[in-house]
Amino acid sequence: MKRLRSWINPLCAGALLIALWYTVRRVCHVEAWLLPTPGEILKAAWQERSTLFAAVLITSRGAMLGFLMAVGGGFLLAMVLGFSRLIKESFYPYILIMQMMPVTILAPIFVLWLGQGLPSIVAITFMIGFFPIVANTTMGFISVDRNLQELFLMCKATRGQEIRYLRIPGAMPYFLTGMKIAGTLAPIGAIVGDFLAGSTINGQGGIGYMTLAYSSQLKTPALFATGFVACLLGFIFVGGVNLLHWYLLHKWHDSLVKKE
Amino acid sequence: MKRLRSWINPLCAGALLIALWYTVRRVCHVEAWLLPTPGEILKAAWQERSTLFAAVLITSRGAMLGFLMAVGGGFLLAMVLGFSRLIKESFYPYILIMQMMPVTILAPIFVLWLGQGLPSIVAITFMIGFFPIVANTTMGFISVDRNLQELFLMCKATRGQEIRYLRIPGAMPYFLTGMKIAGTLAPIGAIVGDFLAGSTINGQGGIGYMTLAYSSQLKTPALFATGFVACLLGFIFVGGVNLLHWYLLHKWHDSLVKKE
Amino acid sequence: GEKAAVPAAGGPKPLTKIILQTDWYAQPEHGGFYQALAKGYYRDAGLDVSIEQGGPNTIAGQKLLMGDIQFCIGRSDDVIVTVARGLPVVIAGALMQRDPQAIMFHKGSGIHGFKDLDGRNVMTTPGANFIPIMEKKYGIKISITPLDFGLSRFLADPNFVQQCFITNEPFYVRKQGADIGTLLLSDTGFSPYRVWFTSRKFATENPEAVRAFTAASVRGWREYMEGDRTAANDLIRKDNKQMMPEFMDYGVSAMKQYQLVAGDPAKGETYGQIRPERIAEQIRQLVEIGVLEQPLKVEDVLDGHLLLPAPGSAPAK
Amino acid sequence: MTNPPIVRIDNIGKRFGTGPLVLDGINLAVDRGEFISFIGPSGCGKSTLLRLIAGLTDASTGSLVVDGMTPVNAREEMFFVFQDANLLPWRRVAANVELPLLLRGDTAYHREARVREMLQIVGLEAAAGKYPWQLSGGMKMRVSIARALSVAPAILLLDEPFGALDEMTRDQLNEDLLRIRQRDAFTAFFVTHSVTEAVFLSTRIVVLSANPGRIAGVIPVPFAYPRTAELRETPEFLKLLAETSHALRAVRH
Amino acid sequence: MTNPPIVRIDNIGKRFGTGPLVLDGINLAVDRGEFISFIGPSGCGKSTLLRLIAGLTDASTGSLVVDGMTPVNAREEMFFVFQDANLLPWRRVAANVELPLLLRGDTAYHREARVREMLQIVGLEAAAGKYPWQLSGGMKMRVSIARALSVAPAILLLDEPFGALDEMTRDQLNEDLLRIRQRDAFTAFFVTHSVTEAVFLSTRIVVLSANPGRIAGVIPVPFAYPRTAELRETPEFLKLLAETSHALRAVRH
Ligand SMILES: Nc1ncnc2c1ncn2[C@@H]1O[C@H](COP(=O)(O)OP(=O)(O)OP(=O)(O)O)[C@@H](O)[C@H]1O
Ligand SMILES: Nc1ncnc2c1ncn2[C@@H]1O[C@H](COP(=O)(O)OP(=O)(O)OP(=O)(O)O)[C@@H](O)[C@H]1O
Ligand SMILES: [Mg+2]
Ligand SMILES: [Mg+2]
Repeated sequence: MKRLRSWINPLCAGALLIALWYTVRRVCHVEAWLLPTPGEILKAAWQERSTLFAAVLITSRGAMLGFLMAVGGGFLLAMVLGFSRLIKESFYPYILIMQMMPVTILAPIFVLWLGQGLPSIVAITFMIGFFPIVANTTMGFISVDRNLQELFLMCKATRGQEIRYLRIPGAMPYFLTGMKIAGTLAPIGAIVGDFLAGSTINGQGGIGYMTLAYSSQLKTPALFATGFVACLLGFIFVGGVNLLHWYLLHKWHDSLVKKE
Repeated sequence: MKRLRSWINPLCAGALLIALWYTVRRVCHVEAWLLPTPGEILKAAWQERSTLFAAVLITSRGAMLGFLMAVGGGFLLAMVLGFSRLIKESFYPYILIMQMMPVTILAPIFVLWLGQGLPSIVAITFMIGFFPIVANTTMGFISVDRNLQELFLMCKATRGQEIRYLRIPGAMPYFLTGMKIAGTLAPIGAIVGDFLAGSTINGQGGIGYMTLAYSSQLKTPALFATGFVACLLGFIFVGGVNLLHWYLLHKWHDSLVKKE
Repeated sequence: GEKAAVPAAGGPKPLTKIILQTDWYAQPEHGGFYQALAKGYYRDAGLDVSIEQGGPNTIAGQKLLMGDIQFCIGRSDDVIVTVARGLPVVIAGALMQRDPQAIMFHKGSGIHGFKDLDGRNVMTTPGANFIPIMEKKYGIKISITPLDFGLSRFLADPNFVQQCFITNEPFYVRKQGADIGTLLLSDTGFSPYRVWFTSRKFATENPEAVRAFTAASVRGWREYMEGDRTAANDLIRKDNKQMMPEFMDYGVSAMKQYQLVAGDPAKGETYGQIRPERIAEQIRQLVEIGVLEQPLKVEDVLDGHLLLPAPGSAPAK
Repeated sequence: MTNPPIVRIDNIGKRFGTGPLVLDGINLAVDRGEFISFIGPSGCGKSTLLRLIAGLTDASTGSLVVDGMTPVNAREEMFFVFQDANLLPWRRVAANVELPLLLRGDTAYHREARVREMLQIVGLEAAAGKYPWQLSGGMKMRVSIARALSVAPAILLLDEPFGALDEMTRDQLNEDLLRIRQRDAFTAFFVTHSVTEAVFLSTRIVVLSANPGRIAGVIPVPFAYPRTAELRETPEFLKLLAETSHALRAVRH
Repeated sequence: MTNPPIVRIDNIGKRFGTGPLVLDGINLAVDRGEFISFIGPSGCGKSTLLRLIAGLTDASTGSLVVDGMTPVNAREEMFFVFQDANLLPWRRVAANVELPLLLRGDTAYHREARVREMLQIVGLEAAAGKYPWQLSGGMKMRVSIARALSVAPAILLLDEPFGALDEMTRDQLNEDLLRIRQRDAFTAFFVTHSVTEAVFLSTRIVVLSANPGRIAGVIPVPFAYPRTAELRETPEFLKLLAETSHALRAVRH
């Protein structure tokens, strides 16, 4: 029953949004090559299914690798920053610069050093996704309950133990939120990477390539289909993170515990 | 003394990085057209100062407005989602879709509806920046201490009061972290907006436009200068958020309170 | 550049390994190369050529200098700027006598010539050299929207003006029923070649290979434009599944109609030809608009030894 | 005709999820103005019982009526002093005490006067401007008590409010509480581990046994109000104290 | 030749930031194996004093030597039962008790046995698998006590460990504590609000006055160890109880 409701609500909302969509098309006289209807998009998706499927396979590899690297790298970086005030004070501004430097400027360097294709795409995805993780995890690390810190002082815990047994578990809610943000950014990152450093393999490009191709051919329904396929990819990431969130926190964290 | 140290460390680190930079140039035989030295970049920045300054003015307007809208809109949205489980369950997937839909696909629609230039750039910046705020603030809202929730139940607090006096202050650490992420994304958003919906008014484009122009003219040092100018813009945002963080939390939150 | 290490003893001559990076995804505008590849003209000339596709952000010049690739494609004015910025590259041959870039507009928008662009917004590549030259020549001022390679905004807005490849975008917008006009950018009086170029280093070390590549490419191009294109088109389709036969036919006919590849025989233009005078003129124009701080010598971008022997003559074997 | 009881607990049973029974077969009818103390071993379900009355958790079996309503609907009349101080970390002491008044819409003028009065009762005027993290454990609890008293509820639920306080402060607050009760005539449910306190304050003492929590006995306290410090020294008081202690000890198995 | 005191507090003064003096002129020398209780009004600085001994906060003036070292360096020998239970919310009860053993590198085998033993002492074997949020207030404190006992420190700092417990459990744990002390011979600093407890446990009782916290008196407790429940009924005990109570009440102004 409960499970059912959690499906019905989004479906109803979806129906509502689709109705709105058709209305906009009608009332505002928007044309199909600007905003296709869901029906047209579905049709295009079906027609282009093999191309889209192949494109998703290509892009998802880049997105997945980039995402994992962003998660791992961001987490490690946050840990290093949490470990040492000195390092944090010294290097945080430059990490920010790296995050804020438009990726278009760095892309050529990536391409030259890593070559066209997957490695560069992964690097670009990483660049786009790692900062939310760093920012959130760092905040989680420094938000740890002072009283628990004192407990660890009394235990003569080493810095490493403190991080492992106190700061990491305590920062989990923040870290997972950062992961969720990185998850939504990963497909975008891979698409941007496709734009800036992609290459077609056996005539087949990734999602970024397909958006470019479809938009330059005015295949707008197919373009939107590509967009939704990118969203599906993103949902897989976010869904995975949500599962992880549930798995790690449902036993103890206020965001999930059902206190009677 | 303390204040001095907080300047010296990043400066030392900066010196280190710059030394590394020159070394990379030397040792790896990287050429100026790929990775100009800081000196070359500074020279280019000085030569192009008037153009860059005008570009920054244009872009900062878009970035600032988009950032403010992302902060406001994201916060409101998180509040609505926190307010009603029904709304959250129903619409969260679609918010995710909006976040994950490649902005290149939506940009033409924005341009058509909002017109070329500032409004569309603001919309794109908003699109890029609002989700980190939504995700973080929502997590903050649902992470509120259960015991405090019970206190508010006993106070017969209305839903609005609970949000105002409990959830909003309690979610502040999360919200501010989201703001920090949005702050780093705002200049990027405005630059992407410049790419997709910008135009040169009075012959002067924004930072995004300048990166395109410089890169098509192979003015790599100027290109990097543009990137650093974008970073400077980002620093203003992040600095502002940090100030706000300090102002709001230093009296009570574990991340800032100096417990003796 | 690295050479294939095939033992020479008695066997066939070792093939020189060459990678050509194009400027976009495979399309008819690269047809001649594919033709030469498909028909084995490169192999006959002792070259082991492979074609890498470009895209919206190809950084071919840099890759050339890193030795990752040996040839790439671009406009001659961009090559001049590249050389001026200190990247030692050199033009080897022309793939098009006239550049296919054009301005595309709706018929009803009141545009008949370049003068009518005054005060309008044009979607084009920021920093493109033709902009100041055109502005100067016609005494106009345009504002610029960065090119996003999409077409929906053009279709949505009857006053929209966009840069295009004359062989390319008009096909799609016409298919949607738009009534459009085009202005070839080369008609502004600034008429760059579309060329293939290589790094100075590679050219100095392998002049034979460069000449052989040029000759085989020209042969491919001649055949692609005048003969049976199927072999090349099949290869193109293999590299880029988006290429429909109908579209490729359109591209070829446009190239023919506007005499892009071989140029105007009346003026003595032909496949692959590079005239130093035209390069000198382009340098002069670039200096005039301030893109170049000081004039280059034609020899900085051209190497007479590498070019085809004489205008109009048959390609060297 | 007697008045109906303000709280009627009928055969309440409570388990958390699929866990063991925490409370079992609790029956209790409490009249308006009574002062009921709960005593019993740690973990026997005292806090849970208070939370049931406050409607913060639902009974697994049985029924519970507060002033003719469900507990949730009757919340307006109740206030809770939680076992933890439960202060908002971002509000200063005075602002924490003020909170329930603010939430129910009192005027700023009234709030300020009330807060000052309450802080004075718990002896924290000087700490009004401090944040919770700057307080000692006992001070936090006193803020929580001040907060509850400030709303003058009809039913006051107190979960070991004085556990963290020294004897003097505790006795003082006991007397203050009775004085306020004299004026406001609230009904109190009071969890404590101090038998002395229970005897001094209550009209009835409910002794709970553990695993599952059951009512082991109800001890009526016959002393008339107002009760003063001297009562503590009387032999009747000491006798009842010993009796209650005995009953509590008997509960342990 | 006498042994040097294990803790020597010399004219310690403490203020937080620019606030008023919290502790003033504290002098105390404690011998190895002593059991020192601190009693005093709420907010007088008892917790602060314990935190000073543990090196969790620095004295503003004066000096403090623990076993010949600075407090921070002597931490290895100390453990703290905080006034709040201070449990890690993501660790089950057993894992919380295990934590200090884990951190100091004990083997899994030893840890498990030790945890079981300690949980049995505090009567929480059945709750070993629960998370902190599933515990009652008293149970949480008992977990915290079990955690401290598990490391068998040379110096045990206890900040109102039994405040949230019922009399029976409290008496039981008092006796357990003395039994363990008999075996491990730790030195204890013990904050309590229960005078009975202080008298029953201590070798000396330090009475603190408030604002600023000063030592108002030190009461030696002459009863020999082992002390048993019967001691509580003896007239000598009751006399010292009354005396201490009096001293405490005198402190209030
Ligand atoms: N971190 C702090 N910052 C500022 N003031 C503090 C801090 N910690 C404690 N205080 C102040 O120091 C005084 C003593 O606090 P302490 O916790 O030592 O009292 P206590 O004797 O343990 O009281 P209780 O019995 O209520 O626990 C109090 O007035 C308190 O407000
Ligand atoms: N949210 C919960 N989920 C599961 N079990 C719970 C929960 N809250 C309490 N319990 C269990 O219910 C029992 C009674 O808890 P309760 O807090 O009512 O005890 P208590 O009488 O108040 O004890 P104390 O005097 O120690 O505060 C305990 O065994 C506890 O473990
Ligand atoms: Mg309780
Ligand atoms: Mg204390």
